[in-house]
Amino acid sequence: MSSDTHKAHGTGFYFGILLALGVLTFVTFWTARHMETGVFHTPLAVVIATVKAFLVVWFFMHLSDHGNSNKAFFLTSLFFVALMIALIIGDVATRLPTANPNFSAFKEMRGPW
Amino acid sequence: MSTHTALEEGFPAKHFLNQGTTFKSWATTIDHKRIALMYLVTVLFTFFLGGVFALLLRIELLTPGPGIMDAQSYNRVFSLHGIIMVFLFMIPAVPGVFGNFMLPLMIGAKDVAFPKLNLATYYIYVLGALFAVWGLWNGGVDTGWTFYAPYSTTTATKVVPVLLGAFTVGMSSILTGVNFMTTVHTLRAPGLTWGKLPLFVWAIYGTAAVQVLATPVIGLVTLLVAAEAGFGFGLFDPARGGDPLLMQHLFWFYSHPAVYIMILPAMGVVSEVIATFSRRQVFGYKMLAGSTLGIALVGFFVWGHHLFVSGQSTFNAGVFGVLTMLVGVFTAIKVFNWVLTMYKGAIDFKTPFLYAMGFLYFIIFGGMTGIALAVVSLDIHWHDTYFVVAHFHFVMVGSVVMGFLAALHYWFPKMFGKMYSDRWGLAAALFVFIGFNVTFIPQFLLGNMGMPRRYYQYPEVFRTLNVMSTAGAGLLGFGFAFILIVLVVALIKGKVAGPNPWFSKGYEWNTTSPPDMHNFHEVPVMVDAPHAYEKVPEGTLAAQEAAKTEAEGAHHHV
Amino acid sequence: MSDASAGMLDHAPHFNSAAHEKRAAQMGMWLFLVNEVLLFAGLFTAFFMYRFMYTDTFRYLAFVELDWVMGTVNTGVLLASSFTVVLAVQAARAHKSNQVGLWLLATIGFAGVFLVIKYFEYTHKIHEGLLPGSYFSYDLSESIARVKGDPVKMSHIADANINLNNVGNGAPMFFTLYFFITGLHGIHVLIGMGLLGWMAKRAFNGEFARRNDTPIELSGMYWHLVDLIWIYVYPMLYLL
Amino acid sequence: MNELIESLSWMNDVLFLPPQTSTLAPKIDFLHWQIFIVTMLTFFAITSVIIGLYIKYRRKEDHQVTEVFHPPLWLEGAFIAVPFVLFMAWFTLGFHDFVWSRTPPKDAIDVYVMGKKWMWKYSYPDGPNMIDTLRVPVGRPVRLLITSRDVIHSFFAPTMRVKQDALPGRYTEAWFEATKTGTYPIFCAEYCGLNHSAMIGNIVVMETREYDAWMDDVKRNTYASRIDIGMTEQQATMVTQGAKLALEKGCARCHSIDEANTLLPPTLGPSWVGLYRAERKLADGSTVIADEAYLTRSMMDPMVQLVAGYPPLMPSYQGVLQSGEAAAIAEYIKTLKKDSPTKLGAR
Ligand code: HEA
Ligand code: HEA
Ligand code: HEC
Ligand code: CUA
Ligand SMILES: [Cu+2]
Repeated sequence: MSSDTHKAHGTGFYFGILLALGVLTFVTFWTARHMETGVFHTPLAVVIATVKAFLVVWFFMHLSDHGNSNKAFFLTSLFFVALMIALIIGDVATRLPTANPNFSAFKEMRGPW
Repeated sequence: MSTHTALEEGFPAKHFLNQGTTFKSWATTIDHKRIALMYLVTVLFTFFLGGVFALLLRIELLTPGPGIMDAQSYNRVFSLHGIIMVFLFMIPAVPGVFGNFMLPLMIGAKDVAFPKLNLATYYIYVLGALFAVWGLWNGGVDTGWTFYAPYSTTTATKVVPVLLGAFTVGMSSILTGVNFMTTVHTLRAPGLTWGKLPLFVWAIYGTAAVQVLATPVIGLVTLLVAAEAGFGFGLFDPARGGDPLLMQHLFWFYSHPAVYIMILPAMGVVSEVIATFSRRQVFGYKMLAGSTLGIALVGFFVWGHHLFVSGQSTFNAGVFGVLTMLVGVFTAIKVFNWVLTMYKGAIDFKTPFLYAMGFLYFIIFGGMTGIALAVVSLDIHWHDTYFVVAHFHFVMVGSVVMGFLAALHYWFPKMFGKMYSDRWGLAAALFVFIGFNVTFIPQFLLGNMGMPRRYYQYPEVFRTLNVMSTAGAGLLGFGFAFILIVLVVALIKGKVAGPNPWFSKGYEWNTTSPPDMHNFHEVPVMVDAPHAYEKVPEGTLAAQEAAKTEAEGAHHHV
Repeated sequence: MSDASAGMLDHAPHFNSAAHEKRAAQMGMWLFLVNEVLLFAGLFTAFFMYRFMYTDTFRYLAFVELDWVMGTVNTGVLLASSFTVVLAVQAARAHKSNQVGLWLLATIGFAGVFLVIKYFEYTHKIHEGLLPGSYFSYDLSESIARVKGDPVKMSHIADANINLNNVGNGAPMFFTLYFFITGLHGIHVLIGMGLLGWMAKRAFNGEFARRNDTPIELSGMYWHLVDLIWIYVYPMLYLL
Repeated sequence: MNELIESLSWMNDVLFLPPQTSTLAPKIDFLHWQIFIVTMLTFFAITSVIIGLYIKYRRKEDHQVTEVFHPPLWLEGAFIAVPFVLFMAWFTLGFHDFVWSRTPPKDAIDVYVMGKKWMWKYSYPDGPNMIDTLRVPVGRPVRLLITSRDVIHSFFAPTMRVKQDALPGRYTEAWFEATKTGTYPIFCAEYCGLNHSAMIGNIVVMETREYDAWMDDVKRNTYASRIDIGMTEQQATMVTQGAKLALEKGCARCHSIDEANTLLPPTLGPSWVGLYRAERKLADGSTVIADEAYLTRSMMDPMVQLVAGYPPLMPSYQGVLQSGEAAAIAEYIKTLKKDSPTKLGAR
């Protein structure tokens, strides 16, 4: 992993990535604002952002040649972000309606149990 | 071991302690061993401070009514006790002291990966501690160590400086984690594969991973609560549409994994100590190493068990209930493997071993009560009673402090080159053990009776058990002071320990005691697994492999 | 390797080689960035949770009260700055110290543009009273009335399925989170600018002409993270 | 099963558990005993193994070489499987009881519980308000709707084995059915500041007949004459308070309490008469039963469930109505039954 084993990427290549990022920014804007995507509205934006993030991390930050451990670290961090969001929103979504005046998936006073 | 360094017998003339004795040579040192000793002095001080607060608590609780202080002071005292013990003592204790000292020695490195960062980390910790202590001096906080909103955002006490102190200490903890993980990844000596890593190193590694992943979240929580207390943004304030439970979720997202930041290194210590004093490789190395990572990982999935009756949804309580059980399984694996390490061993009952046994006792007892608490319906009765207090003192004071003391007694000869009196060491340990049980077993019963925690006054029925508990705390405090005396005496006029007083085959014993400034005189090559006391049968695969690694190691050596 | 030679090595004595040291430095930086990601995760969680509770309000405010033009331009600016940093790293690998400095200056320039735009966004919000928590003093019903009078906007709102009737509760919360997230991100931008400025100074001193591209690479990684966070913040706040 | 529980009840003394006074208590205690016994057995087993090993394998010489021993796979498997099975079984039993403890029977008496620095207040929907002392009949389930006025508190009745946090701005639920008459303690179990440890109350469990008599008595006596522990807002029942609040907060501008809905000028919102437990048709075509949750939500977030045929006019009262006030209005609405002679608000 010494510095001479870097794949020589060149300015042109980086510029290509920049273009791709620009295009994806436009795509995310367009799909979020001017397209009927229904339930995919939010997931789509997250996916596009993740693709962009991948481009930045992989090529700009050179994760591609920074070794497997670093790749694992970064993936782990994303996993924990997802975990935190999922379990906390999971709580809000399943509380009794009175315990959560503004929102609950359950319309009756008695919960699912 | 094949690394036959020219170990000077007895006490070396030159070692890390006497190379530079000025204040400056200590304050600006980047030597991991010296930094470790600086941590040691600091955490002993914070432990003492927290302990004094604990004794004040116990004295106040001697009588049902008001005693030596008023309610406001009591509330501050238990908050400070918790905050100091958790953030300033327990979290930096084992990693800061023994992680720093032993990690490079155990992996055959000259230092940690980022020595300057290591020193900076120490100073950041001290800065955070000073921040907190300053807040403490100027009125303290009365929120408990959990800082639950909206109480913490509306109280008139000095939450902001203390929170910023916690934030700063957290930064130090993160950087320690970054440093140690990188060290383990990049600085292992030739031949030291992951499969041979000493279990203490595995434990420090798992801890470091948790530190890096969890601590930023408490950093954020402290910032948010401080901002909320200062400006009233309403993030956790129901009157402004906020959700107080969000704060609890985020808090425990850190603070549950944090309890594994405390216990994992202690578990690592115990693995080393039991192996050394039984003269065996641990029973089920892979299981122990794997369960370390398992605890580190699954420890992140269980935080909701602190919120069973807090208004969290029933569904979530179920999810967190199941996941919590998994942590118990991983810990059980560890306990069984430790116990069976003694099987066919050659046990020598020295002070560190007694502490390791104490650790086992406390983790079994404390852990089982943890499992009982995680049984959702039982937590209805126990939540926020003295049962919980007793549970976490069993695992924190019992297990972790026992682990800390085991480490201190096990590595004391390595760190200082002197040996303490084993007889007095055992006697002091006995005091701690008995004192501890007398202090905290009555608290389990108080919890069963229904005495809530953080109670300044209590109904008469709880009196007898409280008196017992206070008496035990006196004994416990005496025990700790006793240990201090035994060790200080050893420092001054202890016998010369020699490089390997326990005849251990742990890697860290391959150098002089105290070690040289650069740890080793030659780069060690790790051929055998640590603690390989068993005879290797001739011609087996293991023997061939050993020969192979030795050859490779010789190449590797620049 | 004996101690006497340590002083002459191009790496710290506890490493075997410069490449070894660099590998450690990279790993340290990645781990640090992992920590940064989790720092923001807490805020993202808070955002998604409240957005889940006050969906229509949050979406309305994103549509109407946040300026997507500024948000998008800023996205572009940050992407461009990421690009210039990459070129700085490339130059550092080629040991062209001066070029490194120039690219870093360009990056700092972009960062400056980002902050200026942010400044305009902030002053506008502050002026309108679109502020966090108790400081929120904006008349939402008036805003809704204005939107209702604007057929183009109304059609957008209808397309997006935002129920105007539900707009109201949670508006201060939106701005609490808006300011927290962009503020924390902004602090990271400032820290990054300081870091890059320092590196630029070292670059113009010719420090990277001989060896050692590690500092540039690490600062670059930090800067990319700032961009990375924004990649998520942008759709979260401005689009969804 | 019940005999088994009975026969083990001496365990309660061993464990210092308080008397069991609710239907939940035996369930929790039974599991508690089981877990206690199993853990103690495990504990003694492990301890004996340790002591046995210690006695058998003492060190004989400093550099003693020990025998090689590879742990068999089945043993490691058992280390995982046995605790796993045990823990999952406990979890299942515990969660089963937990869900039961979270599911109040439909016929439960409702009592509103409000924590406030540093006292407990109870409101019976159609009856008195109490401070610190909660009176309940024996043998009838009581549902507690718990909230807080300021910071988080926790309602804890050890003998009932009931505990539930009280959160400001929202309601949590708990329920219990008392099985023994007598007076039992209530604590506040979540730290809430200076007098947290003095936030203590009592549950008085009464014979049903006694309870009814008491309830009648307090209802008959004019509320105004009761000097209700010096708290002005306490002097009325929730219902009268609700009626008052409905006027004060301007609900009456849009809602009539007249069945025919003939307020002048024409009312903007639906009448409240007969609303409680009625099936409401919503604007989005769905229907919903107008329970407490619905009523509260209608005040806090009126646009989420619009009643069919009405304009989306009603403002949100989030932050305007304290949660206790919202509950009072809800209770008031609940009394407005069709053909009901007592229309309290119509004074
Ligand atoms: C070092 C610290 C530490 C450790 C290691 C643990 C370990 C565990 N803890 Fe503990 N805990 C705390 C520190 C710790 N805890 C603190 C500080 C609090 C209170 C915070 C506050 O509110 O202030 C707390 C509170 C707490 C609660 C919340 C109680 C409440 O407030 O209502 C719960 C509930 O589930 C819990 C569970 C557990 C479990 C399941 C484990 C498990 O990891 C234990 C696993 C271990 C074992 C199970 C033992 C070994 C296994 C065997 C020997 C096999 C045989 C076992 C059986 C047959 C049972 N803990
Ligand atoms: C690591 C953590 C830790 C440690 C070690 C301790 C140690 C002790 N704790 Fe503490 N405790 C907590 C963490 C800890 N505690 C936390 C987190 C809380 C919750 C706070 C909250 O509610 O917010 C708590 C709460 C708590 C309470 C409950 C207060 C309440 O709810 O009202 C009580 C009551 O008895 C108590 C008692 C004790 C006692 C008697 C000790 C004793 O073990 C202390 C004995 C120590 C000494 C007396 C010091 C003597 C030391 C020396 C003389 C030097 C020794 C030198 C060497 C060892 C070399 N603690
Ligand atoms: C500006 C007029 C207005 C005021 C003031 C007002 N409401 Fe309403 N309310 C309405 C309208 C219109 C509806 C029907 C549409 C809907 O469901 O939101 C309604 C519906 C309701 C409902 C649901 C009734 C049903 O038939 O399902 C409840 C309960 C309610 N309001 C309670 C209150 C309370 C309590 C207050 C005062 C604190 C109040 N309202 C003040 C206009 C008003
Ligand atoms: Cu109320 Cu504690
Ligand atoms: Cu926990």
